[in-house]
Amino acid sequence: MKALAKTFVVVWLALVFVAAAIGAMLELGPAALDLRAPVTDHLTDTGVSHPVTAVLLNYRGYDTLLEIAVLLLALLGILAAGGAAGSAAPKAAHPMLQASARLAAPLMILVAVYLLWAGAFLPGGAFQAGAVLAAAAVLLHLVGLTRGWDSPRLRLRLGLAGGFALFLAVAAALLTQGALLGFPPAWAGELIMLIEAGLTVSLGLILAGFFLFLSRDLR
Amino acid sequence: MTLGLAFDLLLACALLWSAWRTLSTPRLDRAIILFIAFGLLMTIAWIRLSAPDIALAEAAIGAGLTGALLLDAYGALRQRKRRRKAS
Amino acid sequence: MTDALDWLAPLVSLDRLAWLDPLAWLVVLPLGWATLAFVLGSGRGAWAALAGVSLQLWLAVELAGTILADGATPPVGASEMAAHHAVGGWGAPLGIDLAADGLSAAMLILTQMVALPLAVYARAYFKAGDPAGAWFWPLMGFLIAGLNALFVSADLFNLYVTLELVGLASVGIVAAGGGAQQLAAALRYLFVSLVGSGAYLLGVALIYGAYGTVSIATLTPLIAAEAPRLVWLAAGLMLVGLLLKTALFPFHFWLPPAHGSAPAPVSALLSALVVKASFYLILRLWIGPLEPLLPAAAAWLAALLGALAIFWGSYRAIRAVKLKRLIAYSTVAQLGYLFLIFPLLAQPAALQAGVMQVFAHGLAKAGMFAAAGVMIRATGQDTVAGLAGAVDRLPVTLFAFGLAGMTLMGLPPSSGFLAKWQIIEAALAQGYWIIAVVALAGGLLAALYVFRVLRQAFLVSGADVAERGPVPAVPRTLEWSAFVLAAASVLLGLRGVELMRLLGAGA
Amino acid sequence: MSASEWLPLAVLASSLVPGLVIFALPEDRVATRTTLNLLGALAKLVLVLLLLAGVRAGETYGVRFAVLPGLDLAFKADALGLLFISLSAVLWLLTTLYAIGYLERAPHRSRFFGFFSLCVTATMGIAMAANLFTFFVFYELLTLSTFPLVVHRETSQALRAGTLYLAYTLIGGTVLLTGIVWLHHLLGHTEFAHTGVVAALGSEYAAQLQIIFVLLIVGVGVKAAIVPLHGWLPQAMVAPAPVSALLHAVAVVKAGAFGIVRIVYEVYGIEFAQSLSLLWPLALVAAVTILWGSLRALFQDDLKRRLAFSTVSQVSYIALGVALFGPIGTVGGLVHLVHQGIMKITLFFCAGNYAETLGIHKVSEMNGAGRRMPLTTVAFSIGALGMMGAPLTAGAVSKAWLSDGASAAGMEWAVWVLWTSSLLNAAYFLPILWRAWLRPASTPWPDERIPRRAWRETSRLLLLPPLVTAAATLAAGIFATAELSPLSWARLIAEREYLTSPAP
Amino acid sequence: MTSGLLFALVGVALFALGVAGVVLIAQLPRRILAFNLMGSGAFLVLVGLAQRGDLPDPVPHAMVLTGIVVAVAATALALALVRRLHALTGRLQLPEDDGD
Repeated sequence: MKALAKTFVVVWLALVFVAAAIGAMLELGPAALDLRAPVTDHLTDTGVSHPVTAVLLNYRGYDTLLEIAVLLLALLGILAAGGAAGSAAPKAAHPMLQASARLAAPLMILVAVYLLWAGAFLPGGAFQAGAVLAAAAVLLHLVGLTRGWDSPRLRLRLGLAGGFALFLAVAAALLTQGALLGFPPAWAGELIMLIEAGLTVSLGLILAGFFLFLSRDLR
Repeated sequence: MTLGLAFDLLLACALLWSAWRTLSTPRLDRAIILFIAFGLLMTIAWIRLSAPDIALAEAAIGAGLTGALLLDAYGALRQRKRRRKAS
Repeated sequence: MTDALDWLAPLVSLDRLAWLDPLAWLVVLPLGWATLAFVLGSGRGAWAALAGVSLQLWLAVELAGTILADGATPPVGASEMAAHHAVGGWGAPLGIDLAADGLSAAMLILTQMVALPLAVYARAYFKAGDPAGAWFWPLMGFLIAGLNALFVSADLFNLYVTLELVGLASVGIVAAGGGAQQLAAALRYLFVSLVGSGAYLLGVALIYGAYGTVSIATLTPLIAAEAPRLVWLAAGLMLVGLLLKTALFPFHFWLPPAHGSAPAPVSALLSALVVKASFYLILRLWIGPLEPLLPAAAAWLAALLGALAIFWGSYRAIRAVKLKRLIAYSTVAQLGYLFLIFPLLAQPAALQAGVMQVFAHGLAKAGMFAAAGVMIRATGQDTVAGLAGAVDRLPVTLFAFGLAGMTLMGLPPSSGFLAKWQIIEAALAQGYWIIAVVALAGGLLAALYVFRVLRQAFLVSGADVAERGPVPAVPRTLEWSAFVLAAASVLLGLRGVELMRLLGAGA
Repeated sequence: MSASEWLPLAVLASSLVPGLVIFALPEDRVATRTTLNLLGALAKLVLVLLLLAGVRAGETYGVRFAVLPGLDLAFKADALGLLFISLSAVLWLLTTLYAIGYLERAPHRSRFFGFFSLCVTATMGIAMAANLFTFFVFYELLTLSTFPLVVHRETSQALRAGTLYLAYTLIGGTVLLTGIVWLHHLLGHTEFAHTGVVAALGSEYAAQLQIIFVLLIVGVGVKAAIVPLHGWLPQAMVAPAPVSALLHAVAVVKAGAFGIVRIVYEVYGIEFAQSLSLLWPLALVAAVTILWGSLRALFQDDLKRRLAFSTVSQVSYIALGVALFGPIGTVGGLVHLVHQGIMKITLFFCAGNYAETLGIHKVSEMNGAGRRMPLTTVAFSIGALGMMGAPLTAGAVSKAWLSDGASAAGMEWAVWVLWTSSLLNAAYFLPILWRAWLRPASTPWPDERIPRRAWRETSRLLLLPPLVTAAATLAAGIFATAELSPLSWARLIAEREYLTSPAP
Repeated sequence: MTSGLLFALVGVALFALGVAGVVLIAQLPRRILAFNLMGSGAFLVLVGLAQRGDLPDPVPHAMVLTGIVVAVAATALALALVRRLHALTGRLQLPEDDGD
């Protein structure tokens, strides 16, 4: 009875909210400000030619910095939540599958590199590239070619945190020159590429870690 | 009404339907599959909104990675349940 | 008293070092040591944390000095902020701005001030190999970074990211090494946190749709000039989302399990700082960009919920069986006070009262949870009843608990008393005596649960003590860091002038 | 910082610092603790003497710190404050000596003496507060620092008493705070000033001021144990004897009474209070308390309980004196603040001696105690006779001034109240004296712990303090007109601070 | 009506659906799904409402990219916690909090 009443109230509130929001959206006039023009105007100073990448890594690069911290943090949370130590022994898949995974993995890495490079002027970038890298790692794990991860060793920790550390280091170095993440136009392209390269590796590892650190609770 | 908008309307309905089914379907594995489908529909929506970056990210991360995570978790849960029953 | 801050002068002169902009470093520094602690590995990084937090404390004080030294400090709530940093050098609305006024500086000081003794405490608390402490230092680092970033951000979307940073760090730190109960609490907390920040994000999305910017400084005049209906909805979403995260009654349900089941240093961090962060944001929006939208009824609703929180939280604390649950429910009640100020915000005294209460509760609750951690470790029991006779074995800790309790009860000469005094006087000045009555009643209710614990600690039943055998040794550091926090909450009650000046009073 | 600023602070520090150090001392450092205690008490006495000399010579002492903009922690040492301070400083020294003897071998002495010192510090703060805000700060500190003393024995009975004590005082504190903040809101400050500060507000505030007066008096009335707010006091006698002595004679009850004096004279001003017709209700309440306390004392068999009800009655003499509109009543009330202190502390010291030496807790067990413990019983008798108002004792002086004051104010009924109370006092004290001196000891003592050694009926430290205070009771009565007697000082206060016409 | 506005409207509905799901559904993995729906709704509103005029705006695009990454981080953490809880209790629901 109580559950029913709760359902009723929640659904009713949701409907009222949707109706109100839709009504209010339909009568909304044009926005007071438009950032499209300034984004394009300063694009040459950002070091990249793709506007979204410019916003992501230059104009609002600070958001991205904190966002990587969130990602790293989620991984930390997973590690901290713990579980039995020791990783599951890999379950070897069919040799055919293993062979095709062996083939696919380098290809995927290639795709990742392309996505990273393309991000400067086309859709794509570190996140997408990192996701592909992670997919490669997970694939190898699924067919039994790599073990699940246990407590991360120093090298792995460096890999996981390296991209973020590099990003932060660049940000701090630029802060001593005037502004946090204040890329000098002459160096912006190179610096952003450096950051993105670091991020790609770390993001790949972090995203893969979301799977591989969890495999330990399978036993 | 242009053809594009008609497609958008259709897409909108599909989005809402798949979202609704994700939450209302009784089986968890179906729900996860429906959620992945929802993610793919979102990818199309992002393309329709001229946001190829987001579309890529949605496909790779929103639908792909999240979906894989969910399936992985589902598999693990089922495996443990089975083992628990066996023992 | 104008020269009372002269000791800050040498610090202020460092402002000439342009690269040392405390605003940005207060975020970069904790991110840095958090990462370092992670790379160093499981259970390590305490020294990095201690060094980092000490530096941050210095930076925060320096920032406050800069703001105070700036003769024409705009009052808190004005769209012009005393200290700026344009990230990326772009400036709002294209880029993200960091900005701080007296309110932000006060919150920053509180955060580092609470974090430093708690870091000392946690170093002694987590023994080597304790799974709960394995990743404590990087998690704490990210948590502090998130809090600092939140306090200096002047961009609504960036604030969303900081909210998530704080939220996920808190959940991770609650779940750390935990059993089923702790995990359940962490999950409950996670969902609340996600729904809260989700509602906030939708509000931001609507605002961006309506105005095309998320910079607070740019938005404030735009909203004052014209606010379509959608913006009202956005304001509602953002505030409700943040209230959820602040655990205002009736959204408090998640707080007692989360704060009550985590390890003591974690509970202390969460109760003292994390809930305050979303409160700060509510206040910042309330007296800032959303001010023209909010009717008096909204303020009274907030105050009503605050009053209910005081009564309900105190009632549950009085009845709680477990010690940490009692303290967690006390947090629910103490948060209620913060919302009593909203109908009074027409006068600056109300804001001052609110910030004083934030300080009072922050310091006292951190001290109290820290003290509770010592008691639980020493007695091996987590119930209030298990404390019988604790006064003979843990006098320092019990004294700390008593001092913190004094602040929570609002007894002089504590900062809690000053907060209560200010709330009552602001209420009387505006003729809202009902708020004064609630604040006074809340103090008495707090006395009930605080003395419930103290009374139990004084109770000796000789047989019991003999049965329990020898007392496990508790590191002195634990006892004394709890004491330092509690004592700070009392000492602030002897000198609140600087804090008030920072908020623009009596300048 | 000039002498006029640091002297009041030094008076506070002379008990605060030893207190804090003692907390940190291990239990077995008896010598260090005793030295610290006595050094602190002696230092305080010297400082108080300096202050007394200064104030007599017309110096003013004061210091203030801003706590919030517009809110100061302010101290002043004026004649009225010094009356209370001197009493407390002298009795603190004696009580410390007594407590050292009383608690020999008892556990938790560091804690006890730590809070004991804090308690005295709070009392000093109350005496020197220069505004209601400061007064309140120390008033609540007093509550907190006495709680651990009341529950010191850690028995469930002690905890019950402690809880009751807290319930009364914290609620009282809340009421008091309400009044103070309200007043602060109206006035913008809460400073104490001779002849009052609220008269400046004008007549349209009369109703509010009357309500505030009630709030303030109820707030301090809890500690002063005014009927019906006295319920905690008889329960609190479960505390160790030195604590009871301190509670009844120096700290808690007296702080309440002192608060009434400050509020009536220095916040409202006696004339303004009279014009708001606030004094006669106060007098009435005081009269009821005097009679009710005495009546209840009659029927208590427990010795300390009987003394506690006697305190309820006696402390309201002070309130009555204040409420008697006129200089003579003022002098009577003020002098009784001191006289009641020395007399009542004598009685509690003696009660402690009976309990500690022979295990006597009840009046009915006192048969023949006078022969076993003659010196103690002599001291007790002097204290009791003083309470009755017998000639040559301090009590006689107070009562004479009070009843003269009542007649002068045209309140003849108050004279009757005083006489009735004296009769009741006699009715509950004389049977004790009769039993102790004249009845033979029929049975062995309930629990004889300290054997007799030659002339010493009990341990030296237990015997000395009551003898000194008993002597003081006589001295204050016999040499009432001497230059440095409490009476002269009370007249100085009345003369210098309140009255436009010189005191008679 | 433009596609931007249309998808913004859909976004609001998805958000409401998601929130209702998180509040009403007890099974934890499904709650996580609901949270993701909620997030997607908010992202659609952010992008859609900003391009009511059908011109793409890169600023909300970048914001949504950030948001998606944050959402996947939260999802991963939530799933890890759910898996741990299941390993310890064998349940996929939060135990009733006894309030003490």
